[in-house]
This record gives sequence, C-alpha cells and structure tokens, in this order.
Amino acid sequence: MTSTPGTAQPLLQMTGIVKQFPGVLALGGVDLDVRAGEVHCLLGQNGAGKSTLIKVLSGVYEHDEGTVTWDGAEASVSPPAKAIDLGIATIYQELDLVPHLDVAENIFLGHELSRGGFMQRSRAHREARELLDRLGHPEIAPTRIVGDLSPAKQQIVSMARALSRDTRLLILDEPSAVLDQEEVQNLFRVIRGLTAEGVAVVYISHRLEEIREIGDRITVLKDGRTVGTGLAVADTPTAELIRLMTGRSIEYAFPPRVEARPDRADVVLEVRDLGLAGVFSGVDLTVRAGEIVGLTGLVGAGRSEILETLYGARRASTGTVSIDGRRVRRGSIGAAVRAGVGLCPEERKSQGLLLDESVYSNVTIASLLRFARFGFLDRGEEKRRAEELAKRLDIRPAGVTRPARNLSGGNQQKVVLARWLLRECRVLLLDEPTRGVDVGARTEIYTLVRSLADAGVAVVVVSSEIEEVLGLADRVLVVREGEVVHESAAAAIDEATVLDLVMEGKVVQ
Amino acid sequence: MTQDSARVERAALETEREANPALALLSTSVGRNAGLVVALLLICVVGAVSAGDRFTSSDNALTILRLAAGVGVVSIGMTFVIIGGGIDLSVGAIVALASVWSTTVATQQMVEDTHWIAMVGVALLVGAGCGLVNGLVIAYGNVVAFITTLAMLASARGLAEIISDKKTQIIPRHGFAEFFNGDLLGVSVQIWLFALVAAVGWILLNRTTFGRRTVAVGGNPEAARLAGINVKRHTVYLYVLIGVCSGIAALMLVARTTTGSSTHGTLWELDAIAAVVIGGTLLTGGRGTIVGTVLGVLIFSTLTNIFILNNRSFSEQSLFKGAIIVAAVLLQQRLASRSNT
Amino acid sequence: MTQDSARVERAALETEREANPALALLSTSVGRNAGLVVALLLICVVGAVSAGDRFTSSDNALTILRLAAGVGVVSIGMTFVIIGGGIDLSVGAIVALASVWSTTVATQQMVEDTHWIAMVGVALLVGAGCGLVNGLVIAYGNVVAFITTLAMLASARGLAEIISDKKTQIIPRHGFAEFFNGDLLGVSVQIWLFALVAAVGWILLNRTTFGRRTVAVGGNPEAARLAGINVKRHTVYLYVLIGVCSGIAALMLVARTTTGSSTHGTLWELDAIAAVVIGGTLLTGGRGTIVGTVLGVLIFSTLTNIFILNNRSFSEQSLFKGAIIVAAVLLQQRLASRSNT
Amino acid sequence: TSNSDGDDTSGNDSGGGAVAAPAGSNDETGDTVVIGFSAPAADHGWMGSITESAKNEAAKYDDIELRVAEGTNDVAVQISQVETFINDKVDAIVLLPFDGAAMTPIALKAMAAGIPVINVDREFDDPNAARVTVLGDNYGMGVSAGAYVCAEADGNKDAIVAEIAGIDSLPLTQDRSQGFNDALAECGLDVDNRVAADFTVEGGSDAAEQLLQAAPKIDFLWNHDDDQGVGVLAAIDNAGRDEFTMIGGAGSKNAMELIKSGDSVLKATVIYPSTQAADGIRLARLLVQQKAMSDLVEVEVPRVVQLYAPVVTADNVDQYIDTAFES
Ligand SMILES: Nc1ncnc2c1ncn2[C@@H]1O[C@H](COP(=O)(O)OP(=O)(O)OP(=O)(O)O)[C@@H](O)[C@H]1O
Ligand SMILES: Nc1ncnc2c1ncn2[C@@H]1O[C@H](COP(=O)(O)OP(=O)(O)OP(=O)(O)O)[C@@H](O)[C@H]1O
Ligand SMILES: [Mg+2]
Ligand SMILES: [Mg+2]
Repeated sequence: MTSTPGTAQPLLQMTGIVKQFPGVLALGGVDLDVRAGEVHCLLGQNGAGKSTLIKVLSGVYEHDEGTVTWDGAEASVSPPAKAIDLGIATIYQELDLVPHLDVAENIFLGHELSRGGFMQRSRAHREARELLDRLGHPEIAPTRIVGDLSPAKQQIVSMARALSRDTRLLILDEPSAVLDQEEVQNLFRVIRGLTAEGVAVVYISHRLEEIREIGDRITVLKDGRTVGTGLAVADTPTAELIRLMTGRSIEYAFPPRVEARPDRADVVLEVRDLGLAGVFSGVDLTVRAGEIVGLTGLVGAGRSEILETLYGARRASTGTVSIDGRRVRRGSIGAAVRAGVGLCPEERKSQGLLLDESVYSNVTIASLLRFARFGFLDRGEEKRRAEELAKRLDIRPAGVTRPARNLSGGNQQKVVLARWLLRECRVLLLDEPTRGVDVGARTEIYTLVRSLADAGVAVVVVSSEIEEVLGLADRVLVVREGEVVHESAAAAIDEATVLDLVMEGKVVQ
Repeated sequence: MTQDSARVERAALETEREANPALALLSTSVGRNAGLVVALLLICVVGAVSAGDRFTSSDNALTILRLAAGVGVVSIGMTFVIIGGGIDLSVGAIVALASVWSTTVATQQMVEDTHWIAMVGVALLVGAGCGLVNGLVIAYGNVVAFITTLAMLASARGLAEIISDKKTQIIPRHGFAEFFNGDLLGVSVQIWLFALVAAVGWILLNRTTFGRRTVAVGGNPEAARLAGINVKRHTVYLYVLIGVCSGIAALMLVARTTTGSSTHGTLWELDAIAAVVIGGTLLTGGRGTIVGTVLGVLIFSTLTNIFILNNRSFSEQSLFKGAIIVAAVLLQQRLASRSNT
Repeated sequence: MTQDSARVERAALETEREANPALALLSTSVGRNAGLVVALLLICVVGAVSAGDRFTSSDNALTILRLAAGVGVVSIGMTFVIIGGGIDLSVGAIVALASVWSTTVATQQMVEDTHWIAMVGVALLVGAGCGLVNGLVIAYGNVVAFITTLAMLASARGLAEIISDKKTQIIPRHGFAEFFNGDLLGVSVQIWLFALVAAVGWILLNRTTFGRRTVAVGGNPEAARLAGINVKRHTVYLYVLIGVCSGIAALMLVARTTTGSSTHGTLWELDAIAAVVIGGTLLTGGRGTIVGTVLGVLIFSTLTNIFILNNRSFSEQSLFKGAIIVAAVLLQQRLASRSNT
Repeated sequence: TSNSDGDDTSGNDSGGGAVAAPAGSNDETGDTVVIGFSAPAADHGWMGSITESAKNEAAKYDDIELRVAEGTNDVAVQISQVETFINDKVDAIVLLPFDGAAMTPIALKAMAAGIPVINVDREFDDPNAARVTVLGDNYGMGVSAGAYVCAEADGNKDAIVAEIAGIDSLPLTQDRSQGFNDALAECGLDVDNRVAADFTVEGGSDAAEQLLQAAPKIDFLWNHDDDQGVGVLAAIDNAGRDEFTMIGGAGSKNAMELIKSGDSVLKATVIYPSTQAADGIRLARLLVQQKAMSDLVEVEVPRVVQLYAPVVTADNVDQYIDTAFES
C-alpha cells in the first residue's frame, strides 16, 4: 500500500494457463497480471493451484495451454534458467537449499561469482554479507553451513538468494509459514523497499491479516481456476475473500472456549523441571483433562524441543514427565505412546508422513497392533477405520489408498491428526498445527482440537501465531530463550503483552 | 527431475487403471512388475530360439531354478534390508562361515550323537549371530551399513578360513544331504526352499506389522520414530533376518556341494543386490517388492543358462549381460507403476 | 535419531569452537578429519612397535604410498561421484579395459610411429568413453547408477577379455614405463601422480564452481535444478571424470607391471568405495572430503603393509581388518565435526 | 615325480624340529637364510596347499626364516609385497605370481637389488627376472588328460568330450586346454562342450550343473582341478549321471581316494604338484648358502626345474596318494 501501481502495461500477464497432471487438472485456465512495483497476492485453499501456477511462472513446469507475456512480449520461461534470466526470482514453498553448502555458496548457487571456474570466495562472502545486512540479519555468517540454521534463517538465506540476482519479479510462496511475527514485519520492510524500486512481488499466504497489510491487489484461485482477479485489497472485505476461496461463508474465528473450566478435572500431563542441556531448562507444566495449553514464543525459543523432549524423542537431561500420575520413562517414544501421548510434529513432510505410502497406512502406523492378529494385518479393517476418520475429519480427496504425497498441506495435517485420534490418546501435542493450512481447513482443525479437549484429551499447542494461541488455548505459556517466562489464563493476557514478553522477557509499560 | 517424471507417470497409470479393468488386473502383484516379466519372457524367447528344446525342457527349467535358489534365498533377505534403508555386503561371507561352521568335525560329531538337524541349527545360529552383530553396530553404534557389513565380510571370511584351515570340509553321508538335496514331487527341495522363503517373505512384507514397519523405517525413519516405532530395534531385526537367510542358503550350498568351504558364496552380495535392485527395489529404501526380486534372480540365472547352452564364452556373456541388464531396467521403467507388493 | 543427536553435538561443538582457538584451528581442513588422522597414527604406532624400523624406514613409507597410488587415484574420482549422489562399480573393469586397450598391438604400433604419449591418449579416451556411457545412461536414461555401472563392469571386463583374448599383453620397452615408473626427486612418479590428482581434486571440489555444484547436485538435486544448474549434464561430467581417473590408474598399473590384462583392477571398486566412505563421505551424497578419502586410502594400504611386515596370515588379517575398520569409523564419529572440505 | 626326492607329505605335521643331517650334506644347518614368500590368495585347496607346504618345508630347517605375505589376487598388492621384501633385504624371494608377466618388472628389480628370485608355477616373461624357475607342466597336464581320453575312447571318433576349465583368464588354464585339444586332435576327437569355473567347489558345482544340462550325453569329462571337482562330482551325483568317465586335475587326496574306491565316475586324475613352492624354498636355501643340488653333478642350482604331470588311475594310485594334497 506504499506505492501506487501506475503503469498501464503489466510487467507480467498470464492468460488461460492450463496445467494438467496425469489425473489432476491442477490449473484449468488461470489469468494473472502483475504490475511493476505492486505486491500481488495469490489466495486460495490448499490444493487450489497456487504453487503450481508459480512453478509454471518460474519454469519448473511447462504449461499445456495459455500464454505468458513478459514486458509486453510473449515469452517462454522454461527451464528455470530462462525464468531466472528474465529476472524472475522465486522462493519456493519447500525450502530449496543445499544443506551442506555454506550460506554464501547457497546464495550464489547457479550463478557463482567466479573467474575461470574458480570461486571468488571473499567477494562472495562480502556480497552475501551485504545482502544479509540488507535483510536485517547481520547475525547470519556467510560461512555458516546452511543445514545448521533454523528453518527461519534458512528462509532468510532463500530470500538473499532471490535478491542476489537482478530481480524484476519476486515470487514468495508462503514465506511467513516458518517466520514469527517479528520476522514477518522484517520481511515486509524488505518487500516495501523492493516495490519502491519498481520490483513486482507475487505473495502467497494463508494469513489474511498479512494480505491486508502488504498486498495491493489480489487474485483468488479456486480449484485451479481464477475466481477473482485484480481485486484491490482495500476494497475487498475479508468475508468476500473467504467466500470466493471456499464458495461458502465461514466465520474466520476460533471456536469459543468453555469459560471457567472447573479446576477439579484430573491432571493428565504433569511435567516437572524438564530440561535439555543447552536448549531449555526448568519447564513445569500441568495439563488437566479437557484443557488446551498453548506455548508461544519466537522462532528458536525452544518450543519444539520442549514438545519433543516430553514426547521422549529427545532424552531429557533433567526433570520428569508423568501421565495420569505415572512417570514415563525418559527418552523413550515407545513409553510415551503407550502412556497415551501423541505428537503432530512441526515438519509434516519430513517428520510426520510416509509420503509414498497410502493415507490409510499413515493413519494406522501408530496403532498397528490393533489391526494385527499374530502379527498379521487386517487391511480391510485398517481401511475401514481410516475411512471413518477421513470422513469425520473431512479429508479430501476421500480415497484412503492414495499416497499421502498427493494431498494438500491441510489434508496432510489432518492425516497426522487422524493417526492420534485412532490411537485415542490422552495427551495430544501439536506443533504448529495450522502452518500452511488454508482458512477453511484451519477453522476445521480448531473445531476438532476443541472437541477433542471437550472429550477429555489434554492438549498442548505450539504456535508462532500469537492470535492463534490466545484464541485456541485455555492457558498460555510464553517461552523465551529456553525458559518459560510467563504463564496465565489465555483470557487474562492480550497480544501486545505477549509480544513484550516474547521480545523482552518482561512486560514493558 | 527423475522423481518428478516417475511420479507423473505413476499418477498417469493410476488414472488409466481406474478406467480400464484389464489394466487394473495387470496392476496387481505380477503386473506391477510387468516390465520384468516382459524382459524375462523376451530372454526366454531368445533361449528357445537359440537352444531349442534343450532350453525349453522341464529339466532345464529345474536347472535354472536350482541355480537361482541359493542366491535367491539371500536376495529375499536383502530385499528386506534394502527396503528398510540398509545394505548388507557380508551375506556371501556369512554363507561361507555358516557352511564351514556346520561342517566342522565338532558339528558332525554332534550330528552323529543326535540328528542332522543339529547342522541346521548351527548354520542358522551362525547366520543370526553375524546378523545380530551387524545390526547392533549399525543401529546402536551408528556406523553406516556399508562399512559395518564390509567389515563383517572381511571378518567372517577370515574366521571361516581359520576354522576350516582353508580346507574344503566334506560332510559324511547322512540324512542331511539326502533331505536338502532330495526331490519332493519331482522338484528339488532346494527349489521348494526358495519358493518357501519367497512366499514367507511376501507375506511378511505385505501382510504383517513387521513388513509395514520395514517400509516405514526405510521410507522415512524420522517419521517412523515419531510414530512410536522402535527404529533401532527394527533395524537389528532386519539384519538378523538376512543373517538367517544366509544361514539357510549356506545349508543349501552345503547339501548341493557336500562341502563347507571358506570360499563359498564369494560375491553373492553383489548378485543379491543386483537382483533386488533390478527387481525395482529402491536402493534408498522405503519401497520394493518380493516378486520383483524373484524375477530379478530368475533373469540373471536364465541369462547364465542360455549362454552356457549356447556354448558362449564367459567374456561374451559378460559383455552382453551388461547391455541386457540396462535394457531390462529401461523396459521395467517404461512399463512399471509403483507398488509395494 | 542419529541426525538429531548429531545436530545437538554439532551445535555443542560450534559453541565450543567459538570459545576455544585451539579447537578452531583443529576444525580446519585436516582437523575435520581428526578421527581419521588419529586412527592412522594409531595404526602407525602399531606398525612401528611390531615391525620396528622395517616399518618406519622411508623406503617402507614409499612402498605404502606406491601401493596406495593406483586405488588412490580412482578413489579421488569416486569421491566426486559419491558426493554427487552416485556410485560407480565399474572402475576396476574400466581400469582393465583401458590397460588392455592401451597395450594392444595396434596401440603399440601407433606408439612406435609417434610417441608413447599415444598410449596415454588411448587409456584416457577409453576411460572417458566408458564414463560417458555410464553418465548418459544414468542421467538421461534414468537408470540407477548401481545397475548401470554394474552392467558396465560386466561389459567392460568382457570386452577387455575379448580384446586381449584373455592373454596378458606385455608392452615393449620404450619411454612410457620409464616415465610412469620412474623417480622424480627420489619419489616414484606414481606417488607424484596420486598427489597431483588429489591436489587437483581438492581444488576442484573446494575452490571451483564445478565442485560446489557437485555438492549441490548430490545434496539436493531439485534445489540445484531450480537454481538453474543442468543437473543431468553435471552428472555426465562426474562419470567422465571418474572414467578419466580410471584411465590414469590404468596407465600407472600398466607401467608398474609392464602389462595390460583383463584381470587388472579386480575389486578396486570396493576398495575405492570403502576408502571414500571411511573418509567420511556420505554414501547418500552431498557431503565429503578429498582429505578424508586420501586418509582412507592410506589407512587401508598401511594396514596391508603392517600385515605383510608382521608375517600374519591372510585369514587373521581379514579378521582384524574388519574390526579395525569399524573402530576407525567409530573414532572418526566421536572426534569429527561435520565439514564439507 | 616332483616329490621323489624324499619329500614327506604336506599333510603331516612333521615340521618343527630340524632334520638331523650328516655333516657335509645339503641339509646341514648353515647361515640363516631369510626368504620372502608371496603367492596368490589361497582361495582353493591346491593354492592353500602351496603356501602350507612352503611353510612346512621352511619349518624343517633351523636356518630358514620365512616371511609369508598375505595371499592376494591383486597384482598391485603383490608388487607391494615384493617391494617390502626388497626393502627388508631378504636373502631370496620365492614368488608364485598371480600374473607372471605383470610381476616381471618387480622381479627384475629384486634381481637387480641382488636378491635371487625363485619363480614358481606361473612363469615370468623375462628369463632374467628369476634365478630359478620351478614349473608345473600345464600343457603337459592337458596332453596327459587328452592322451588318456584317446586311449580310453579306443578309436571311437564319435565320443562326446566335455571340459570344465579353471579360471579362464589364467594362462595356465589356456595351456591346459591347449594341451588337451592338441592331444585329442591326435586321435580325431575334439571338445564338444566346455565351461569354465573358478577353482572353487561352488563354482565347480554351478558350472557342472549347467554343463550336464547343456550336454545330455557325455562320454568323457575332463575337469581341470580337483578342488572344484568336489562340486562337480556333487552336481553329477545330483543329476544322477554316470554314463561317462571323468578325469580330474591337480591330484587331491580326496580325488585319489575316489579313484581308488572305483565306485565313482572319476577314474583318473592328472597330477599337478602342489609342492612346487616347497621345492622353491629348498632351492632358495641352497642358492643363498651357495650349495648345489646333491643329486646332480652341477655345481650350481639349475635355472629351470619342470615337474612332471603323470596320470593317476586305480592301477597306480597307491604310489601317489600319500603325497596328495587335501582340498
Ligand atoms: N507433481 C504433481 N503431480 C500430480 N499432482 C500434483 C502435482 N503437484 C500438484 N499436484 C496437484 O495439483 C493441485 C494443486 O496443487 P498446488 O500445490 O498448486 O496447491 P496450492 O494451492 O499450492 O496448495 P497449498 O496451499 O497447500 O500449498 C493439487 O490437487 C495437487 O494435488
Ligand atoms: N538444526 C539445528 N542445529 C543447531 N541448533 C538448532 C537446530 N535446530 C534448532 N536448533 C536450536 O535449538 C533451539 C530451539 O530451536 P527450535 O527452532 O526448535 O525452537 P522453536 O521455538 O520450536 O522454533 P520454531 O518455531 O522454529 O519451531 C534454538 O536455540 C536453535 O538454535
Ligand atoms: Mg502451495
Ligand atoms: Mg518449532
């Protein structure tokens, strides 16, 4: 909203783009025009075709029909090298870095600063340094190995890479998914700087607040088709956007908390003085049946580690975890699962799913013994139970024999949830349960989590979205640099206070 | 991009399959390995044309199967290990060690005192023991499988040589060879054993929790672990399993040659891995089929048989074998959809 | 879980490193392979204790290095291929084929007409040609490297046998052997060649775009492609590179033995892969070091040397070799931080 | 035969003490001789017996210090072993090369360094590379086997002859086959089916099984090597075939026992002495101590000793069975 897109002729025009995957019509005629100096937002539910569209635009896929016009002339953008040459830089949804190369090498991968094939390392380091400074991250050393960085910092490196080229169009596919609010603001600052220089930006996000803040115009996709194009952000109410995306009206809100939950409910999860050397220490946590406890904090504060440690995926260096009053053996996932704990991990794809396996075997993997007699699996029963759950959670598409890979992000998340529903666990640990999940599915997940709690499950939620934590949880813990700095009822605290706590460790008046 | 195009193809096949019932049929078990079946048939046609009924006779078919049986049994175990994300280079050496250990004077004394079943016990125990060591070092010592089993290769063969003093140990005549080398319904017991191991392997992989876990452990060990599977313990099981398979193969070889020797099973690891990989199992783990492995083993032994029937030199055999292997894989890729049968 | 604990350790190490300058020094180049250096030193201590100055003499050191040279050159190429996400089982066979081709009557005639440099040309071309075929089939035919190069193994050795008629081909005396088997500053040219190839390999891997792209192609091929790198072409380059290395190794072997033979280089593929993997290169690609590979090669050849000096039997050697390999890797794991030098 | 000069069996463990020898005899203890010994990997009984008989022979003499290098089939490693011996300045090297031609340069180097090299079994391609060469007679083996077949065939020109060779790429295998072919040609026969194995039991069994399948009827079968012969016989047993006469090679104890018993298809074997290396050790000692061979008039050890390849049948098996090696 900083600059007014002026030029009549769009920088990029895509018309009638069709992309057919065998059996799936991912794009069925999409139009998009982007002007220099604007932030153009792409909206749509999971699986609407947003990523596919930008992959066509950046040359990863070749489209079957339609035209791409660049700067007034029809252009071909495939393979990626061509798009790059035109000045199209892309930050993909899945991180696309090489883990064992250092930061500078990743930034200049493919267009290395070199003379006669030899790397000019000091020049690369210098320029990488400048790029990172410009992005507000002087603390990332260009010599750091990228695999050692947190996902958020890796995102910054991707960003630096995009800026390292002479960019005229920058595409960001859900960049905020791994960033906390502070980081998102930082990102917006950079985007504004770029648009001021006349760079066009295509921005994809499921967080409507972000769209409101940074976007100029919006294109909405539904089922691979454009249902609204060039909508000015300022003139389009949120309800209208949601209706366009989902075809129905959903209230974009958190399900109501049952106020004044009786404290007499049984304590299910009790954590005492839990610590993991070098990461966090002294965590105390009590969760009663039917209660949702939220953990919030900055990226890298150690929230994921707390969940993983109490789940037994990491071996605690101090402290105890008890379920229903019984101690759980340290560092043993098996013991935790048997005691009734379930974890939906942060990285769905690398930690949660067997991508090439069917949906049903992903659902039943934690409860195999229930379907086994003398070790033999009853696959019919497996599928039946998985189908029931798929129906209950509204997992789409419905078939449970498809590989999990083909599902959209929101539906993949539901598959992992179904896994623990099937196991009927007493304690459910959710790490960023709505990351990359669209508005519709997000509301469904909130409702589901709340109904689970109402059925007596103790829930712990980690999220970087403070609003989400405040809205969903009954009680909130704020984590900062590996320590719980605050604990209170969710109703007794507001966003600004949490932000203060997160940043400073105390409430600044 | 390889993966991408494979995925696209796969998806294409899936859609087609839904539309076409014939294809749907084809896509079950054997059909999933259509490319290999076609390759094997083509090879058989070449055999029939070049060697006539010397190739097509049922005796010859049995010869091919008998040749396939030993490596075949090991390959079934190898399929599990590779699907589970590992590799085992020590199978040949374990075969040697088990064959030697089960033919020592001491073991034979034991056999005389009790029953030849003692030999079977010794061979299986030796195999399982070596597998256990491999598994423990890999899972709990975090040493990569390639190195661990390479080390086991050296150690097991060295031990076999020390035990046998590098002599070929000939077993006395007793029920053992009669049983393991006998016939049942006109078919060699060796072939029955191979069939049995393959069938058990198929059921284990496709119908049991163990198989499901193997796929999970190889496909995404971190996800498997977070789903509550004890990945380390399962890894140990896998190596014990292939150790037991090596023990069985050792017994078959002892019966067939009436000897135990530290040179038995030389380079079987390569044969087994080649058969498994040509059978469509991913070397990176997480996906593979028993049927594919069996076809892979048969392709190799049929090729060898045809070359010998035609009195071709070993050199020519090698030269063409290379080309045929690549052709078979290309065929497989064109025709095969993914599967985990 | 392996990864996780590695990550934690890594983080711990990094913090330590920042605090401790001695550690920081250690963590550069050689330090990153500290475990291997320690393992090699320990092995040398055992050698010195058990064989005295027969081990520590400079002549013996040169003998060790000469033994390491041939496999060493191949291992450098293998390092690139494995870092790039591939594997090459055909190196030994390519060595054989190149040795045979460069010692045929025709080639020797050419040498007589021109200069012995013609032999060098032939060997390198044969190596590069085989590598090119491997690379094309793998990159553009999408056949997995394991199968492709296994096929090349069979074909190349078969062809070598056919060309040489399985006879050992002896080269006439000319400048070739004198040069390649000669001395330079008191050190064998073979050792110089190994050092040269290792140095070039180090620079190539660490200081050129080619090397960095190799890491990218092996570490995350999709990311490499999205960054505009032609992954397929790069893959072809890698196999040509190892083919050329095999050609160089063939020349060294021809000079040492004054013969070309279809049995040259048998099982060198395993030796090379073992050296690379023990040197800390990930078999799954994306990480590895030249220094580690060189240390791996030296560990193996020093071990062999010590066993020779101590008059130990082959069997004992095998038995211990296995244990020592695992011990070296465990040491390496405890001491080494990660690196991509 | 090769071991006619009083060599006792390799199997019995007589090694250990010195042989009491009359003064002035060759066996009298002299200056200590350090001998380096290297041979290919002992991957079959005959080769194992080579190393073992060398060790046993050395153990009989108080004045021999034997250094045995690991058996290897990699010429690069074997070269390195010889280099180590040169570095060590041993007094003599007994070398059974994996590939004679390939080991020639390093043998020349040893000779140039003043260390006499005794070449065993597989010949160098340069006569200057060895001071003494002890050879089996591979071509002669083939000829003996072929001649035996001709005699047994007794003029039958249609007899079907099959051959199971050893490792095809070794010159010794090629020599044996050549000798066999040449001898068969004398009586108008030729080899109808041929497969190669690898000197191992398992290889022999696989190859034989295939051969029997490829040739439904056989009259004569020559198998180059009695080690792989164990497997060959097992395969023949399994196939239930007994219509032919089988001839073995090398002369293992096991083979001779079968010949003696007469109830197997194996009717004869052609000896290829596994005591060659032991002879090499003795000759090395004599050379270094500057003695000559006492049964010869010569004052120096001869340059070449070639051993004889007799055919063992049921008639003469008793004469050989004691010196046979165990596979
Ligand atoms: N390589 C592929 N092969 C087959 N189908 C695919 C492929 N990639 C995407 N699809 C399908 O195309 C459709 C659009 O997917 P796309 O990833 O573009 O959605 P999206 O809008 O980015 O969703 P999300 O918000 O979850 O990222 C989905 O139905 C998806 O399953
Ligand atoms: N790959 C890694 N290597 C080294 N340290 C790491 C790594 N991942 C996380 N850490 C460290 O562990 C601590 C917690 O990180 P983590 O990102 O899990 O916290 P979080 O609060 O869950 O944040 P996020 O929102 O990213 O999940 C931080 O100090 C971080 O630096
Ligand atoms: Mg997307
Ligand atoms: Mg986290």
